[in-house]
Amino acid sequence: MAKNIMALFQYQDDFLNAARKLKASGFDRISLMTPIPMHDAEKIAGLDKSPVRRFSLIGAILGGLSGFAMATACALVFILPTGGRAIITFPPFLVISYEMTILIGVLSTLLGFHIVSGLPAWRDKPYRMETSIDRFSLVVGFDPDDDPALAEKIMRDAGAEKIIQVEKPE
Amino acid sequence: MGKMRDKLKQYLKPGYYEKYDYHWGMTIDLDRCTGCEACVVACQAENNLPIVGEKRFKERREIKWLRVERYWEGEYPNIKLRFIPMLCQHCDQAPCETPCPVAATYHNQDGLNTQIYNRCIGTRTCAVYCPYEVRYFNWFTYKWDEPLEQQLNPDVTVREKGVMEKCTFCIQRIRQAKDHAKDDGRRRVRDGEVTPACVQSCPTKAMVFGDLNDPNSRVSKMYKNPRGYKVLEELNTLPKIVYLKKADSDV
Amino acid sequence: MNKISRRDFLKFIGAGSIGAGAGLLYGKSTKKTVELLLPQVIPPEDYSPGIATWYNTICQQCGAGCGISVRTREGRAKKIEGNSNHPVNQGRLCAMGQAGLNALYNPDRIKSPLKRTGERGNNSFTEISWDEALTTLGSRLGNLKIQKHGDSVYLLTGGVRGHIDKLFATFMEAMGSDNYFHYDFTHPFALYEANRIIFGEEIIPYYDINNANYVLSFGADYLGTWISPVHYSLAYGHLRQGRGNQRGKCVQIEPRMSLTGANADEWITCLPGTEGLLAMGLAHVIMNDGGYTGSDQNEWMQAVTPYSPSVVSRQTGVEVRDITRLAHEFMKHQPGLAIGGGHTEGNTNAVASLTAINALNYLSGNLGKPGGIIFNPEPAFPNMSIKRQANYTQMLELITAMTNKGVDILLVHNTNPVFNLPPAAKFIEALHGVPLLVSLSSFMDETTALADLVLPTHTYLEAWGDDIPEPGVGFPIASISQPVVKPVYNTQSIGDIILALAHQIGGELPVALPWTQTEDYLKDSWKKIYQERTPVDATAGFDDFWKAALMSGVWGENKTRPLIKFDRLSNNQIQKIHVSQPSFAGDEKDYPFVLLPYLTQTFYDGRGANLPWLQELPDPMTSIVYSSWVELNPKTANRLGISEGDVLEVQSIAGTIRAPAFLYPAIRPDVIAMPIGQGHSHYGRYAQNRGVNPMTILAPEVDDTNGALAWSATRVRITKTEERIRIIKTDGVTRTLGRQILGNNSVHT
Amino acid sequence: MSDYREPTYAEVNRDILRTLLETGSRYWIVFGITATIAIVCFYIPWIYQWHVGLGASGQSRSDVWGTYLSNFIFWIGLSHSGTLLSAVLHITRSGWRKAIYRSAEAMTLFSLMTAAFFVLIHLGRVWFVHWSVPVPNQMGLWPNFRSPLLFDVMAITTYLTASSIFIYMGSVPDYAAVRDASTGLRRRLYTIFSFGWRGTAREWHTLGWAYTFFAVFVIPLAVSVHSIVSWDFAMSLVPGLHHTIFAPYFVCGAIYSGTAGIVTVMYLLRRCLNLERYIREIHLDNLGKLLIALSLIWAYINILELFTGWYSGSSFQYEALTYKLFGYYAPLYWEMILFCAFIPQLIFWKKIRSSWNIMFVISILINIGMLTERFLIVSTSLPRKFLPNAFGFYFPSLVEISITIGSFALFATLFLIFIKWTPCVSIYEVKETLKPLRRVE
Amino acid sequence: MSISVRDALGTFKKPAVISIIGLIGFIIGYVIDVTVFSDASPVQPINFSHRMHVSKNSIPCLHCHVYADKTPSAGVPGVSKCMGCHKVIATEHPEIQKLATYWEKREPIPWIKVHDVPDFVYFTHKRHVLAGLACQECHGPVENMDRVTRVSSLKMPWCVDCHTKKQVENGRDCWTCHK
Repeated sequence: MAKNIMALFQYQDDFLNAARKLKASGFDRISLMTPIPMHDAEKIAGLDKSPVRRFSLIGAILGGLSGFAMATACALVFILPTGGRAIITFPPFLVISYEMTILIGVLSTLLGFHIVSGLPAWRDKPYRMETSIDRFSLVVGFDPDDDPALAEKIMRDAGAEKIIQVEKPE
Repeated sequence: MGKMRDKLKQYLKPGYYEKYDYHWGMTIDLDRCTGCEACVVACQAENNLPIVGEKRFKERREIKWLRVERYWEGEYPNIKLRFIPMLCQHCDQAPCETPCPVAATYHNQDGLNTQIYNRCIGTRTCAVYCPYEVRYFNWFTYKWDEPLEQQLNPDVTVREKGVMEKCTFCIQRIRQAKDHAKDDGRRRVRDGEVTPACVQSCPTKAMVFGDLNDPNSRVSKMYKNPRGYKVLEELNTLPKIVYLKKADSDV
Repeated sequence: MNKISRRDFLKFIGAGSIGAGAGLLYGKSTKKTVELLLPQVIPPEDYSPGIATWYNTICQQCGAGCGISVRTREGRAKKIEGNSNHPVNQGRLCAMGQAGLNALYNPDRIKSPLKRTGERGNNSFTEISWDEALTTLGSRLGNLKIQKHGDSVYLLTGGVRGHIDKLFATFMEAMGSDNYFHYDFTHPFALYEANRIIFGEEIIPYYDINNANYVLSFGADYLGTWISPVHYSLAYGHLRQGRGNQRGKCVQIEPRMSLTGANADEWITCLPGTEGLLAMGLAHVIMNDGGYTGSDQNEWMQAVTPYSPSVVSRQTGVEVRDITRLAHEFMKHQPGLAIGGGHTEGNTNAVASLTAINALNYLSGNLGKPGGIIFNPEPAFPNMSIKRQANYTQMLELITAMTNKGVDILLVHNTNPVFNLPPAAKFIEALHGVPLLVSLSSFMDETTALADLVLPTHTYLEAWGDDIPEPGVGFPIASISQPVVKPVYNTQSIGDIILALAHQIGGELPVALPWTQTEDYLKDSWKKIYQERTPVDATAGFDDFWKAALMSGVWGENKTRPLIKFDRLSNNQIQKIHVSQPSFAGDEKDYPFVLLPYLTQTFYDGRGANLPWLQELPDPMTSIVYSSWVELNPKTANRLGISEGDVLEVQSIAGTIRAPAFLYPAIRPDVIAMPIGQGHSHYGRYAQNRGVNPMTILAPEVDDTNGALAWSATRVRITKTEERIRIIKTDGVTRTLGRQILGNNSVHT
Repeated sequence: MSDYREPTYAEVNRDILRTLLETGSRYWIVFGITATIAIVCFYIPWIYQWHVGLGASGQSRSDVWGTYLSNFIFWIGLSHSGTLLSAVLHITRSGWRKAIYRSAEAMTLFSLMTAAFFVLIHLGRVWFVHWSVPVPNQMGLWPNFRSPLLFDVMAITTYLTASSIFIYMGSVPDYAAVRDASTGLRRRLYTIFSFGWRGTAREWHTLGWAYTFFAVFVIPLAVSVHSIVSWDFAMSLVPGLHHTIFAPYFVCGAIYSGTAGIVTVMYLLRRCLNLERYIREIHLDNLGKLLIALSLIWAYINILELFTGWYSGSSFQYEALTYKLFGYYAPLYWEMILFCAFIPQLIFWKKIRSSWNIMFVISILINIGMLTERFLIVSTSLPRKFLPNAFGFYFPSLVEISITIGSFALFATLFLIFIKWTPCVSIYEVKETLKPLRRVE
Repeated sequence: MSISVRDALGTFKKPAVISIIGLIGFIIGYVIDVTVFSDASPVQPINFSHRMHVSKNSIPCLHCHVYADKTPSAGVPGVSKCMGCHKVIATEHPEIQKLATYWEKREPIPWIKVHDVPDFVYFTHKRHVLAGLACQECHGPVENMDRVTRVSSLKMPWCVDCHTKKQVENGRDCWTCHK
């Protein structure tokens, strides 16, 4: 099994340059790790619109419907008329609906986050704790036909501070 | 399918009921009422209202499902004292029913505003929403001094702390009358067969109780009295107690 | 964790078992406690579980004599309602009557016979057995009887009527003593006397408010406390709205608004004690305006001459305009009634005043007419009890006898002279001269607390008895009181005690009273009535009759009194009609206010104070609970800088009491009023040490004519003290603030 | 300002993580005090009340709701600014939000928890509280969804869930930072908390999207929560409460008190945790401007309430208003007006706006005023409804006063725990605002 | 250093297992308490066998529970009723002798209630019996029981289900049963 290479950068532009070059050189399996969210890094990683939004939308719609359904069902299980209102009453049930839209929407967004991001990370992955402080790190995984040395060179040229061989699979 | 549609229609109908089985109502003739408060004790005796003690009265935590309110009018020497017995109005659009989160109070098919004590969790919202302030809360679990507990009516629950309670139009008496009617093979309770404790005791016969569905019942006739009015009618709670205002005094 | 170590294994086991234990305990805690199902050993025949049984009996909370139905379940009384067969209350019942259950199940009842151990008044008693109690008393009585000192035995009871009264009388007669009195503070002595003067009979007639068009009440609180409130309330309801469009008018004349005053169409104040003068003023107008044309017109004219409206107006404080108007209205709206009572009875001129008020009825020709005064026929069995009512002067004689060691044994039953007599009478001091004070009472009241021997009696719900309501309802009725529950405590009915004593004493007593049980005694007594009224001897029918009477709770005869013609009164009688100014104890300068103690609907004369329902019942006029108070006009209060809750010192020539002020908008500025009933030093946990008893500062003023206590004839002064308490009342704001709560009704002026 | 030097990334980590990883004795003393007060003043009276019944409070026949409910509104109100402000500013991409939003959200969360406690305290039979949520029970009955109280239940549950997710998700990268800075058990715990966060582009990207959606959800939610709380009152017929304006009034008041609460919390964090480099004048300035705007809106709504109450001519409304203005509790009313409408106008002065100490005092005064406002709602309107005869008076009992004091201690305790659990200033977002690390300038 | 959540969770494996075992134990304990130590079948002061009386000797229910069709409460027979037969029948039986002791002392037999509804419930036997319900529908096959066991939960949904199924008039109104 091929080893991954991990490189740490001190500067964000070096790091991005390295990533771009690697990408251009045909290394597809690269992970970019940054201490702060970075738009360029996301672009390099080829991320555009996140599928999380679908979770939110579906969750919200389902929530709204289920809220109304829940209120209706609860009212119909044991019919107890109150205050001269109808059994299925829209104004209050819409409030419940509204709240449930948000509740289920939030929960399904959370679910979407977990699914899309792949977190929680069940396996141990290549990682350097400097990443959470002020270092930008880059992990390159190799396909059998890739040349690890080339990748290493690109990174070193771009100004990598440190290059480490990591055993852990990405 | 049609049946489903009818059902849905009923669920969407304000007030839900097509027609109440009975529509219990009461009239209180303020021209007869003398404010003697016999009804107050009758209610206390019938419905196991606790003896709360002086301290609780000081804190305004007395429990009287039926109280007599008094209002002075005028100034000495041309002064009048008016009495008005205030009890649960069993409103058809009761503001107190809707806000109960556990539906411990609701409107039943006799048109009564119910209170199910053992369902109550004590949010007291109903008491805030009730414009007549006739809902009383059990701030404590009240004890009866031995052997006063022997006079407790076994047909009525003794309420524990944290529970709201109010006038039930003496549901135990209504239930018993219905039971008797069934025994006699009758479908309906006769007019006058049910008298809540307050109505029963009233020394001036100021109160009349009965079924408003029955156009010939005494209460239906009293309802049409031109002196009749409802307290806080403008709130549109549709109270079922009609007060007959005091008549003018010219002979 | 591939291998479980032994240590871990033990941990798991431990966790599991702790969990299981907790689960078990939780399960236990959620279970209900075991309920038992106890069968009757031998079920009675009429017993059905869960079904109420109703017993008809009579209410003895006050003297009205209402019939009641008591609902019992599984042998326990649950609710008291009016007996709809009973003509007095027709199924209705007042607050006090309904609170009878509190008396039956009162936690502070005397639970067994007691003997005094320490000093009198130290409240130290030991429980003794009934045998011992009856033997002790029986032998003391027996000794006196043998020594021919039977007349040194005194029996003082409350308002007992019917055959129990007769039983007492027979017993005392057999003892050789004629010292059998009733003492009831609320007894309308003056009214009886006034009736005797005008009608020649010492009775209270039937006031037919039912059919009246005009009720002119001089202080009589007929809806609250006067004579028979439930009956009059029923009549009032009928008068107001029971006759189609015809609605009677009620006018109330009194210095302090009573419940009746509140319900009257017109409330007029007059100076305290001048009601009779006002009545004479009205009579003057009636005579002068030709309202009366009887043959004794001239005598009347003479009698009313001194009471011209202008004079009366000055004396009473009522405007001339009002006097003439009232007189005209009274004349015009017939049938009408003039009733006197309440504070009118509590003045030094009470008898004269009530006579004058009665005269109005005479002058308007209301006697014997529907809507007027109807005379009751002879009662079903002779009623002697009225004659035995001891008024204040007679009580003073008794007290003198006690002080002079003329009383060897004083038996007290159902009356509380220590509480109800002004201390000026020195009843407590006189007790020192009484070697043996025996109390036959259900409760440890103030008098019982001073007793040497306490024989606890049944409450009326546990005992046999009978009653003839006084006043009657226009036809003779009698009702039976039967026990509705088994005795709650180790007590005995008063009848049984008397019968047992009779047997204990021996001699001619067992001959006079051969029965051992009150029930038998009653039955035999009723048998006589039955036989008298049955044309043929029908002893066999008696059982059915008795059963029927028990079932319905009342027995009556369809018999009315033939109309008595009052063509004219004798000159003598008319000349007697003369009302003088009332006199008050205390100088007006030092004591600027007249004190009006009044009976409350809840405590009556104080007897209701031990019933928690009544203590918790807001006073109808003020909504105050659990305390006593001093009512004064807001104007007066303003002048003196007093606000609600300020504790006032109320001082009369006889004493001082302290009570909080209550601003009562419907009271004359020159009087103050206090409710009677609180201020018990004994009488159970609900009554004890609560409020004050205004009786304690009453000066011993008596009625000029009959010597009854003039309890409204004391002047007082009030001083504000530093102390201030919050009056406990249920009312918030007692003005409508313009809100349409009462249905747009404007004040009638 | 002039001597301000921007911290480096590493300094940010060090400064902020220090507040979490290093605990001085002062912290423990303060924590001990607040925790003790919370137990003695909050939980013990509550247990006592549980035992004897709600009679332990000063509530009575005429005023069946008391300080429990007014405190509930207060705490819900206080919760309003945190999450809402954070979300709004996130959506509008306001940079200055980043240093303060974490503590603001924490305030939301903990005041919401405190508020939820008041719901429980307020109940007569709290042991049956589960009947008001839609879970099966042995009666086969379900809650009544027509009740405004159930809206409350739903709203608070949703709000609590959404806010905790919002704050948690925002903290995940910071948990990773804590993880990386610690060892042993704490490291393992924070590994779990951070879900094994590495900061890959995918993770940042997903978080960014999800976070934006949370923000989008939270804004209408927060508005609805206080509207719903206001409906508890406005749906009743009680004169003085039965107003349509109540929902905006409550929302505005809530944001107002919440913003003031943020100022208070910021001041304390800055002072006690030496975060002067991160919580700066710009935050104070911006929050000050917000406070002015809110105080004006709040005052406007109050004037409207007076106007409609007076002009409607209804006896009930007029009475209620008169009592509020001139009744027993009138001093409290005027105190509220002074603290919430007049004193905040001082903030117009730049000098005052930039003084931390004065702003701290003003923010506390505003919240005292807002607490008063909530108290007045229950103490002046509820005891005086329609029937004058049933008019009463409300004064809180010792138990209620104690629980009110205890609730502040409870909030403080929770906040102190939070400080040691989550970085109270967002590390990565502060870094975002700094100059990026570039070789090429 | 691992950043894997699984590894981190591993540390907390043992406490988690212990608490899960504890929870399972709790559930088992509770279930045991509810089933084994159930209050549905209490030991009565006298070992009265319904099977003996009803099945063997064909005594109808209403013979002893005389009030069942007349009053809300079915009632247990008075001691006198038992003695009515057992003065002569099976007098030597030890359980009957227990009965005789109660009779001699004129004491009620402290039967333990098996079918007990809470105090806030209004239940009337009369209406149910008169509606033609067999006793067994609620009480189960009592005629085959040596010791009476509660077979129905007597909880509210149980009542309501039956009311719904039988379309009882106002059968779902709270105030039909709650007082």
